[in-house]
Order: sequence, then C-alpha cells, then structure tokens
Amino acid sequence: MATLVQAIRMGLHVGEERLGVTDIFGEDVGPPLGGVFTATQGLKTAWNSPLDERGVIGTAMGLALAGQKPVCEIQFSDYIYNTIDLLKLAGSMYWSSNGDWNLPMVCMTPVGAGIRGSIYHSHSFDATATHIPGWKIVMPSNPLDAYGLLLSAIADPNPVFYLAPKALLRVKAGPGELLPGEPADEKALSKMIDAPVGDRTTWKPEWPNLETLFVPIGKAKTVRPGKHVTVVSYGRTLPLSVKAADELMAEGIDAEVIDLRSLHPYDWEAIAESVKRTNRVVFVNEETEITNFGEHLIRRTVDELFYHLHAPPKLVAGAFVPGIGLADNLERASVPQKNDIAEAIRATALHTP
Amino acid sequence: MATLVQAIRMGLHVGEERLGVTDIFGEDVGPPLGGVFTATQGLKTAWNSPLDERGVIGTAMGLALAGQKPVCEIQFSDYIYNTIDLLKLAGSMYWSSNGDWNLPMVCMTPVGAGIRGSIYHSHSFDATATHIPGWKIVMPSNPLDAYGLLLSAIADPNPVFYLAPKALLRVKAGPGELLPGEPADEKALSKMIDAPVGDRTTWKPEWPNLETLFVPIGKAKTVRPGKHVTVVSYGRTLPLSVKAADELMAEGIDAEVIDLRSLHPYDWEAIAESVKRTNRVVFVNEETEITNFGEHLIRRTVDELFYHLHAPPKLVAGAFVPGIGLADNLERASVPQKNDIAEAIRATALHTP
Amino acid sequence: MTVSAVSVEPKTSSDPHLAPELCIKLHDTMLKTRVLEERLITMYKQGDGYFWIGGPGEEAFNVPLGMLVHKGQGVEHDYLHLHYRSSGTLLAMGADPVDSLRQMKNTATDPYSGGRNFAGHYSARKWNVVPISSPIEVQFSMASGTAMAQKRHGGKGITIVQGGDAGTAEGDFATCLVWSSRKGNEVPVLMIVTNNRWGISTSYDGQHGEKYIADRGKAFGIATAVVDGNDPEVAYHALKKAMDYVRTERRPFLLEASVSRLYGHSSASGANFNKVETDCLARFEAKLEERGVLTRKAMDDLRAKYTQELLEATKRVREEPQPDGKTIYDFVFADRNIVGKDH
Amino acid sequence: MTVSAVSVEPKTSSDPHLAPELCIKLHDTMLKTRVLEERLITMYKQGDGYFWIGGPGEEAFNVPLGMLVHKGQGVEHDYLHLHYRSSGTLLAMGADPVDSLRQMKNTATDPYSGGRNFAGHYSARKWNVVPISSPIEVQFSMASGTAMAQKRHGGKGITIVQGGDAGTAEGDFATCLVWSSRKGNEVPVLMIVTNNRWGISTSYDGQHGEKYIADRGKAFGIATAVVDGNDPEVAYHALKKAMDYVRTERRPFLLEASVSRLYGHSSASGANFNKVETDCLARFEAKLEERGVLTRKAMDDLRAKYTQELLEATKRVREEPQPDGKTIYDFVFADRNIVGKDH
Ligand SMILES: Cc1ncc(C[n+]2csc(CCOP(=O)(O)OP(=O)(O)O)c2C)c(N)n1
Ligand SMILES: Cc1ncc(C[n+]2csc(CCOP(=O)(O)OP(=O)(O)O)c2C)c(N)n1
Ligand SMILES: [Mg+2]
Ligand SMILES: [Mg+2]
Repeated sequence: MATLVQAIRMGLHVGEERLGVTDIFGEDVGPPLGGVFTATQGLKTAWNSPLDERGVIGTAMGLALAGQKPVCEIQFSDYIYNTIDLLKLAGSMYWSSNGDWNLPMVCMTPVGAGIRGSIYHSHSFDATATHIPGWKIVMPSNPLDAYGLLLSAIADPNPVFYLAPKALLRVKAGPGELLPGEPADEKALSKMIDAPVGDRTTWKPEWPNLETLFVPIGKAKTVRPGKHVTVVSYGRTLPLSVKAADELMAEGIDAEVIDLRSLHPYDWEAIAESVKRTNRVVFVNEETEITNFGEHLIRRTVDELFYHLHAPPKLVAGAFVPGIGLADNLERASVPQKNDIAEAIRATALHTP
Repeated sequence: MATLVQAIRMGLHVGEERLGVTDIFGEDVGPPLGGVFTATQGLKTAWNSPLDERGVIGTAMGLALAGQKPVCEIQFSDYIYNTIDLLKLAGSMYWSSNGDWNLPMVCMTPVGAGIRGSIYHSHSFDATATHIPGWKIVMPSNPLDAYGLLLSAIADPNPVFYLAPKALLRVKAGPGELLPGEPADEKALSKMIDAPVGDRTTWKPEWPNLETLFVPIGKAKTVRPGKHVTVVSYGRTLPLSVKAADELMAEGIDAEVIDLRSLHPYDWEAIAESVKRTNRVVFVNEETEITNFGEHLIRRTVDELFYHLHAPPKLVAGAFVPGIGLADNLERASVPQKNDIAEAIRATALHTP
Repeated sequence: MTVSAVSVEPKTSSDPHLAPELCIKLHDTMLKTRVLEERLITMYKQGDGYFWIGGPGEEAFNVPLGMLVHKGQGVEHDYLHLHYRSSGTLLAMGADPVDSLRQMKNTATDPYSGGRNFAGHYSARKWNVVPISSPIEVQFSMASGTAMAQKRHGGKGITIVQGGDAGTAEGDFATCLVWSSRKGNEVPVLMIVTNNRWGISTSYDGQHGEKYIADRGKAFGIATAVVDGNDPEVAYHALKKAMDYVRTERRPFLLEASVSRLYGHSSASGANFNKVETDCLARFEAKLEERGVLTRKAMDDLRAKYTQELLEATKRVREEPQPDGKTIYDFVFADRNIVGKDH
Repeated sequence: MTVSAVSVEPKTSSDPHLAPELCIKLHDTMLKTRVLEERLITMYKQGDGYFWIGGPGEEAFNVPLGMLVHKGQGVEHDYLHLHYRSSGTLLAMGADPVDSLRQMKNTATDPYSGGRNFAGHYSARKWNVVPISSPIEVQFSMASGTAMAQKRHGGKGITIVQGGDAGTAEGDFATCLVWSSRKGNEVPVLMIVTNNRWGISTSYDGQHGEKYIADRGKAFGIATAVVDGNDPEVAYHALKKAMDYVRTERRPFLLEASVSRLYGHSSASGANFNKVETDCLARFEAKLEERGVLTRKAMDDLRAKYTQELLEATKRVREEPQPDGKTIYDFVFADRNIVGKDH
C-alpha cells in the first residue's frame, strides 16, 4: 500500500523509464534530499536547482521548447507567486504562436493546509491555477490517482500543473488499490524505494516492476454514491467530505461525493449528471473564498442547472484572510474542517424552500 | 470637463499637496514622459524607476514602511504578474505582524482591453486582485470617481489597488460632473495641465485650485435606475452596460445599472437591495471567465438571495483563452461588447421559468 | 577548466575589413531590414496596423547575428530567444519581409501569430526561433533551459538570448547569469544586451550604477565583451568570436553592443526619425562607397527596389483575410507533442 | 563622487582585539542566543511547537550586528529587513528571549505575530524591525524603499538587509543591487549575505559561478567586503566599518560573512548538532579563556543560569492562552495609519 508521496515517486520513475522524462528538478529535489517531502528520492534525472523559482519555471520552459520532458517542482505552492507571469506565458505559448510551438512540461507543487505550516506553508493554488488559460490541472487525493494522473500529466503535450495535497502525502492506498506492479507488502516497498536515514551516498533504489496506468485528465471519480445531495471536492477536503458524508448516514442523509481530480479541464458531465439526480450540491475546497474556483462551479451550476436545484448551491472554502495562522485554533478556523463540511451538507440536504 | 486620465493626474497632484504623497513612481512615470498615458505629467514627486516591477512594488512597500506615502505604477497590469508574491506580502503585513505594521501604499495600473493592445496590453487584473486578501481595490469608470476614489485610496492606511480602465482614459466627464475647483473650459484645463508636445524641459503645469473630494471605498453608485433587471459592472464594461440598458428601453426592458467602483470591500448592500427589487441580475466584467470575481458575486447572490431570483443570475465576462488577439475580430470575440451585454440583459429580463 | 573573463572597451575600427562579398550581403540585408521597418511605420501611420515596434538602428548588429546563426530545428541548431527589435536577425536568416507586413496588418495569413500578436513578434519553430513575447526579459529566464538541452546533447548548437539595456534591471537577467554559470553545470548561452541607452522615455543615466552592463557577468566568471553595435564589421567579428567561444567551450558569454534607436521606442512615441543618433546604415554605406565596394547609385537603386516591392506587397496583404472571431479558441491546447518526440 | 569598490579576502585575526568589557557583552548575548535556540529546538522536539528555524552558528555575526544597530523607530534610526536566523540580532537589541518562546508555542501573547507565524519571525515596529516573512529574499526588494526614505530625510539612519547565500539566486537580490546603486540616486543600504554554503540540502558548490557572492556588487560600483562571520571581533570591526561607510557616504555596501549552520537547516532536517561546522561560540570562549577575560567556570555558570531561566519560562509560557479561532479576522485592515503620519 503505497503512500501518496511514494506513488508520485514511482510515477516519476515510470516517467523517466517509459515516458521520456529528462529532468526532474527544483529546490532540494535532487540528492541527497530528494525533495522536502521525499517525492523525488532516488530518481535518476533528479537534480537540485538554484533557489530561484523564476529560474525553475523558465528553465522548464526552455527544456520543453528544446524537446526535453521536464517535471519541475516549486517546493511549496506558497512560493510560486513570483512566477505567475511565466506561468501565463507558458500557458499562452501554443496559442500566441498560432500552433507553432507547444510546451510539454509538468509543474508539481504541494498545496494546502493541514500540517500546521503557518502563513507560508499552507497556501492553496487552485484559484490562481484555474485562472491561467492554457494549463491543464490535476490534483489527486489518493495514491492510485496520484500515480495515474502523474503519468497522464507527463504524457500530455501541454503544460500541466500537478497539485499535491500536502496533508495527504502520507496517506496510504485503500485495499485493492495497489499500483500495477507494486509489491503488496508495504514494508518491502519502503525498503526498496525509501532512502535510508543518514548517509545516502551509496544508496540506490530498487524499483518495482511497474506498469503504466493513465487516469485521464478531465475525468472525475464518484467516490461515494448517494442520493440526497452531491458533494464535489478535491485534495485535502475530499477525504474529509467522504468522512462527513459517512457520518451523516446516521442522520439519514445520503450524500454522493465526487472527487473532481482534474480542475482543468474538469468533468462537468459528472457534476451535472449527479446534480440532476440529487438536486442539491455542495462544493468544497480550502482556497480563500473570494474569486474561488468553487464559485466558478456554482456559476456554471446556476447557469445550466438552475431549475434542477432544490436548494441554493453551497460553497465551503477557506476564510478570506491574509494567511493561515500557526496555532491550532487559527488553522482550524481558516480552512474547512470535517464539521464545517458536514454542516453544509446537512443544511443543503435538509433545506426546504 | 476633465478626461479620466486628467482627473487621475489632478488627484495625484492633490495627493501631493494635501494628503502627503511623497513618491509617484514607476516605469516612465517621471519626466519627460509623465506616464505612457500622461497620468503623471507635471507632478512634483514623480520619478522614473528601473525597468523592474518587483523593484517597483518592493520599493513602494519599503517607502510605506518608512512612513512615506507612495503611489507606484505598474505600466500595464499585464506586467504585474511577476509580483504577485510581493502583493500578497503587502496585503498580509498588517495581519501577520498582528497589527504591528500597516502598509499605506497605492498601486495604480491600467487594465483591460479596448485599445487593440494585443496579448500584453489588454489584460484585466480584477480576478487576481480580488483574490489577494488585505488589499482594497477600486476601479473608476468616469472622471469624478477617478478623482474621488484616488483621494480615498491615498488617504487609506492600507494597500490599495487603483485599477484604471485603459479604454476609458480619454473619456470626458458628463455635464455637471466637474471636479471641485476644475475650470469649466476644457481647453483652458488642457493648457494648464497637459504637457506640450516636443520639448518639455522648461514646462511646468499650472494646477487649478482643486478641492478634495472623497468617494468612499466600498460604496457603489447606481448610475441608471431601473426596475426589471439589475446589471452590476465596473470599468470598461460599465458605460457599455449603460448603453445597452438605454437601448433596451425601446424593447420595454428597464434595467438598473450599478457601478460597483470598489471591488474590495464591495457594496453588497447596494447589490442586494437592487436584486430584491428586480429579482434578476447580470454581472458584467471583462476578465477571463473561469475563477472570475463576478462568479463570487453570483455565489453570494445565490447564497443570500436565492428565493428572490426569478431567473438564474448571469455572468458576462471574457473568453477563457490565453490572450486577447490583435485583430479586431479577435478582440471583439474575446471581451464583452455592447451586444453581448444587451443579449444577456434581455435574456435575463425576459426569462420565464 | 577556468576561463578568465575578458572585457573589451567599445572599439570601432581595429578589426580588419570583411571581404567585399560579405559586406555586400550585409548591406543588402541591413537595407532590406531598414526598408521593411520604414514600411511598417508607414503602415501604422496610414492606419494599416495598430502598433509598431521594431529595430531600425540595430541592423548593423542584428543582421550579422542572423547571418552567423546555425539555423535549423532542434538541439543541433541554435535557439533564439529574441525581443521585438529583431527583424534584421530574422531577415538575415531568410524570413520573408512580406510576412512581417502580414503581422502588422494582423491578417489570418500572418505566419508568426495568425493576427494575434504585434508586429515584430516572430515565432519560427523550423528555425528554433522561440515565440517573441512582449514582456521584457522573460526570455532570459528560459534561455538556460534550451542551452541545457544543448549541452546535454553535445554538438555545436548554442542558445542566443537578446534584450535591451533597461530590461537588465529585471530579475530575469540575473537569473540567466546565475543559471548559465553554475560551477560544473555551465551552459552554452550567448547573452546579448543591445544597449540603446533608453527604456521607452527613461534614460540610462540615473538608472544604472554599472559602467558596462556586461561587467555584471564578471563576478560569475562569465566571459564578456562590449562592442560598437553600429558597425556591422565590428559586430560581425565580435559575434563570431563570442559564438565560437560558446560553441566550443560550452560556457556562457555576455556581449553588450551599443546600438541606436532610430525611430524612437515605438509608434507610441511617434515613430519619427531621430537625427541625433548614429545611423549605422548611412555610416556603413559611406564606408562602402569610400572603399569602392558599392556605388551610391547602386545602393539608392536597391533601396528603391525594396521600397517598391514592399509597397506593392502591402497592397496585396491588405486584401488578405482577417482572422475570424471564432478562431480565438484555436490552439489553446495541443493534442500531440510537436516540439519533441511524441510519447 | 566615485567610490572604488573594496573587496577583502576573509580574514580571521588581523584586527585588534576588542576591549574586554565589549567581549564580555558580546559573549553574554551570544551565549544567551545559543541557549535560546537550543531551548526552542527542545521545545520543538518535546511537542511544544510545530516548527523550528533559527540562527545557532550565526551568533558571532548577528550579535555584533544587533549591538551596532542605531535602534529606534522612524527614519532617523536603522531599518532592519532580516530573515529567520536573526535571534542574535534581536537579543542584542534588547528583545526578551521569553517572547521567542511565546512565538514557538504560538501563544496569543506572542508579541511578534500573536501565534500566527513560525518561531524566529520577528516584527518590532518600535525598533524598525520589519516583519520577517518566510519567502526567501523578498526583503531585498523592499530594502531600497526604506533606504530611499532615509536618504531623503538626511541624518544617519541606514537600512540593513540580510539573507542567506542560496537566496541570492532570486531576482530580488539583483533588484537590491540595481535599485541601491542608481547613479546619482544611491541609497544607504547595507546588504548582508550570511553564507553558510547551504540552501536546505543544496550545497553552494554546483550552484554558484561566483567565488564570492559579494563580487556581484562590483559591477555596480558598490563597495564590498568578505569576512569571517565566525569571529565576533572580526565581524564587529567589519560591520562597524561597513555601517560607518553607509551612514556617512549614503551609499550601498555589500558584506558577505561566512557562518555556520550548527543545527542544520531547521526542524524539518532534524535540528541536530553538527560537529563538523565551526562553533563560533566555543571558539570565542576558548579565546576569552586564553586571554583571561572570562573563566571556564564563569561561562559554564552563565550558561547554566540562562538554561534554567528559559526552562522555567517555558513552563510559564505553556500556560499562556492560545489565540482564539475568531481572531483570524483581526488586523486584516488598519483603520488608521500607524507607520507614518495620519492624514
Ligand atoms: C515586464 C515588462 N514591463 C514593462 C514593459 C513595457 N515596456 C515595453 S518596452 C520597455 C522598455 C524596454 O527598454 P529596453 O529593455 O532598454 O529595450 P529597448 O526597447 O530599449 O530595446 C518597457 C518598459 C514590458 N513590455 N514588459
Ligand atoms: C521564495 C522561497 N522559496 C523557497 C523557500 C523554501 N526555503 C526555505 S529556506 C531555503 C533555503 C535558504 O537558503 P539560504 O538563502 O542560503 O539561507 P539559509 O537558510 O542557508 O540561511 C528554502 C529553499 C522559501 N522559504 N522561499
Ligand atoms: Mg534600451
Ligand atoms: Mg545558506
């Protein structure tokens, strides 16, 4: 049972071996550390960059233009905000050259709260990312999707953001969710691919014999079928939404939970089909709540499904404050917790006009 | 009748004389040019910066921290996207220091399309700006508001974005909308404050004796009362919305048009009061349409006014494509035109469940 | 391997003359470029375009640059990360000036952007010309990426990145210095600063603490030179030397060239001829006449010929279709990889 | 006025010794700082905090810096744009170490951020200490702003900005070089690079083409020096000289100091003592003992005293209230101007 971060690492390895990945780079991505979250340990094309996010993005663009297949990392999405112009440029290169140059690069970055990361290790990036045209965006919430979406991101001929929810990196795959080729024994897996503590100069990973698995970009996944209300989420708040839904069964509320997984393009069909059945919908994410991607989904919902709605569509999102404070109480009050989600689901499910 | 850009210039002058402005700076802001749109001609504290937007924002922050009152300019909002991290930092300084340091600075930047500015002189900035906590945001659509909002922005103890709609800079004030102290004869005004063509080394402006006028941040203005449908807009699309509304009178549709003017904090009361009367609402702006500030307003509308709505709330916004193309047809297809707005108003007004 | 950084004071005439045939070729393309830029300016002034920006005054530098490029597609060839004053380079590489008229007139036939981008914003994947974008200096953040691919590949292909003087204040210029000179990881990039001592209306004086911008390379162990970019022969030699160094040593080089801005910054500043600045073309023509390489009449005739050709081309281009509004949705996403191998 | 850039090779002992009283004071604060950092690390390890980052190994440089600061509020005094290794500077300025425990424990009583920010993220308006933020190098983009206000005001106040070696790769470092040295517009800023030859896990080698980072100032005509930041006497002299220059000349200075990272990067890398790196405190104590300025016992006693004091303080701080969740909405907007005059 790989963890989400091990699944990323294995995906990157398969990317190197079978999908032409030439460079996995960023701050502290190469040896000896292999990433501040261990995502890039033991990878043969991983290297450490200067401490310069603009250089990271720019170099990835240059590598992609020269026919390489780079996967670059911004160490925390909190530190991506000095590169938005370059990201916009990357997203517009194919378009502005009228189809002359495409730009096949992947930009990975850990996002979100949940680790008491304080003001600069808790940021979400989905509002900003979804507002940049020309990028595809994926965000897994479990190891299997982490693997399958990464391979799809690497194979894609366009720039793709790969947003990794920080709080879920150590989450393990559920039963029956082994990656294809992954050893069933998690200790054995750890021994093979986790770098040892201490001196690593002679360490080499022993990669399992993995098969490719492509989770298509743009396809959501219904992780919990239900009939009273639709809950659409992704990332850290997805498992919280599932838990909230599970608990609400005791109250007779049966919520359907959809893991969006791809934020652009996103699976409107899956949302619409579900909302047409449940007539109620809650969108959940942890970004600050003004000009939030969930608001786009609400706009589209009222645009296209207005007369299917038996309750106002609801957004559960982060508080609109300048940062996420360090103290427990502050973090909890700033981003959605299980109870906040449960409350919104309950209110929406029980809403009577 | 001052133009919008003349009103900005006069506001900056009053800011220097009466509100403690110490620095008006940015690329080509000082002599000899006085700004690519003439906004900063003849101002005594205007100076040219190096070509470095990060330095512009950072220096403004430093000046503000040292008790100065800087008004900095980013020449086009298209070029602000390498500074988003600094803007976030500015917006969080008071909060993260728990009230130890506030940051009184104004950041002006021209926004939007309408001048055939192609990919990099047509950007909107309201989606990104409204997603940065800790900033106030204003955006005038006429000379009087341009003046009054600028003085309020300067007097505010917080960082304030002053977004100037490029396409309206040469628009003149309507009758009866003279700035307090402005000479009634527009030619006389031009002679006094517009820099001459050619050599300007000895030129000095002759400033009219202006009074202060503070348009409060956070107050919208109903520019066209109506009873069938509410239209909320700002910037370039505001006068287009008014024109569309005027024309629709011929069809018996009487639209109320609200100029939001402040995007943060925004005047929810004005919107709610109007929508409760008309039961229908169209939000209009020219930003790209995914994760757009108008979607926030729609979310709040369905959250708080769901049962007042007789039609789905509508957004008219820019196409979600990586740029605004140069050719007429491309620009027109990319950002809302009068007919697009009229169509949305008509559909919303005539909508029957 | 250590390399001592070399810095050269601007020099104008110490280098030997180039062979007459080469001079004639240089002159031909310089002249063609000038005529093209003047045509574009006229188009703007006559309402056949919304905005003009270009490189009149930089022909003596940009034309030799284009001639010396190892032209082609892929890492074996040179990558070019240029800015909006590079017509001379493109024409020297073989671009059709009529295509520039198309971009000026934003026709659907504009091969560089399909009527989407401003004049002078070239893109030519077949020649490794990366799309020119309006934001200043971002090309310097991308350049070490293509150069890194070339270093890895081996061979002689290099990356050339070019920008103005004012733009070096952006962090991206420093990014290129840092990323290209990492010890043991140096990459073959030729950084060019074409210094016209202006950023729109802002003069060099008062904004720069550096005597020469090129000196900024020295702390990084980057080889540097400063040349008179108004003399095509000097520029040719300097470029050749710098390119040979980068091709062979697989290390960065920073070259600063003084150039003129003969029609001001762009149409936004009027696009009128500036009589104060050195006109590299006039200067070169005087030399060629003096040396007996070309007669005044031959040069005048050539100018008349190019002028007429482009005038006629403008009329044809005017009739070419404008892009349809619906096409704004074209090319948002690629469905297959065209820059590298498809996987 | 022209100033020739001066560069000094690292030097360890050529400077004369400081007076014994000053040495005792230096030692006292260095020791107190070290004990504080070790307390914070222990707090982290015992679950009394979520994250530790700080400056053990930089005391020999940061303590003299804090002692030499012209402390106070407003343009007459020095502005400090520091990063997360600056406890020594703050303690030397007179900060209460218990407040650092409060920030570690993210209590509502934390005077620097009210429990919002990580340990070591100081803010002290009364002393012109600009809020320390986690993003690397952004302080270098702000520094010329405060310095510009000081230049304008006149007087002796200067701006001090400090960051690590790896962070100089960010464009913001170049921004400070550019903006502080504009000809005729130079500003009084002392730029400090504390070079521990690491950025988290990334070694200096392979990332830098520069022998000395300070050399990057030379092209801009900025005065520079490189010093051994592990020797408090050398650091004191170098800082004094650099600060005097900036105070008097009203021009920038770039000072690079080699320092140690004694407990690794942060708690994320384990926060364990590194025996390989130079321990500036141990080295200084040996000297003081040798010179007869302080006895081993006196120093051990002092360490025991500070250790005990802070241990007890931790217990008290543990009982202090945590911030309430509702307070997240406090201080989003100011309702009056507190940094300057109110209008
Ligand atoms: C990032 C960015 N900021 C501002 C501008 C607006 N702008 C266009 S050209 C220019 C001046 C460029 O000067 P320089 O780099 O010296 O190049 P030159 O035009 O003189 O060749 C400016 C400020 C821009 N295009 N991009
Ligand atoms: C903009 C930004 N990028 C990345 C990080 C993550 N990070 C924190 S410290 C650090 C290394 C800093 O190295 P250096 O500048 O040498 O300072 P040192 O910690 O060694 O004192 C990194 C990459 C950050 N805080 N900010
Ligand atoms: Mg220039
Ligand atoms: Mg370091």
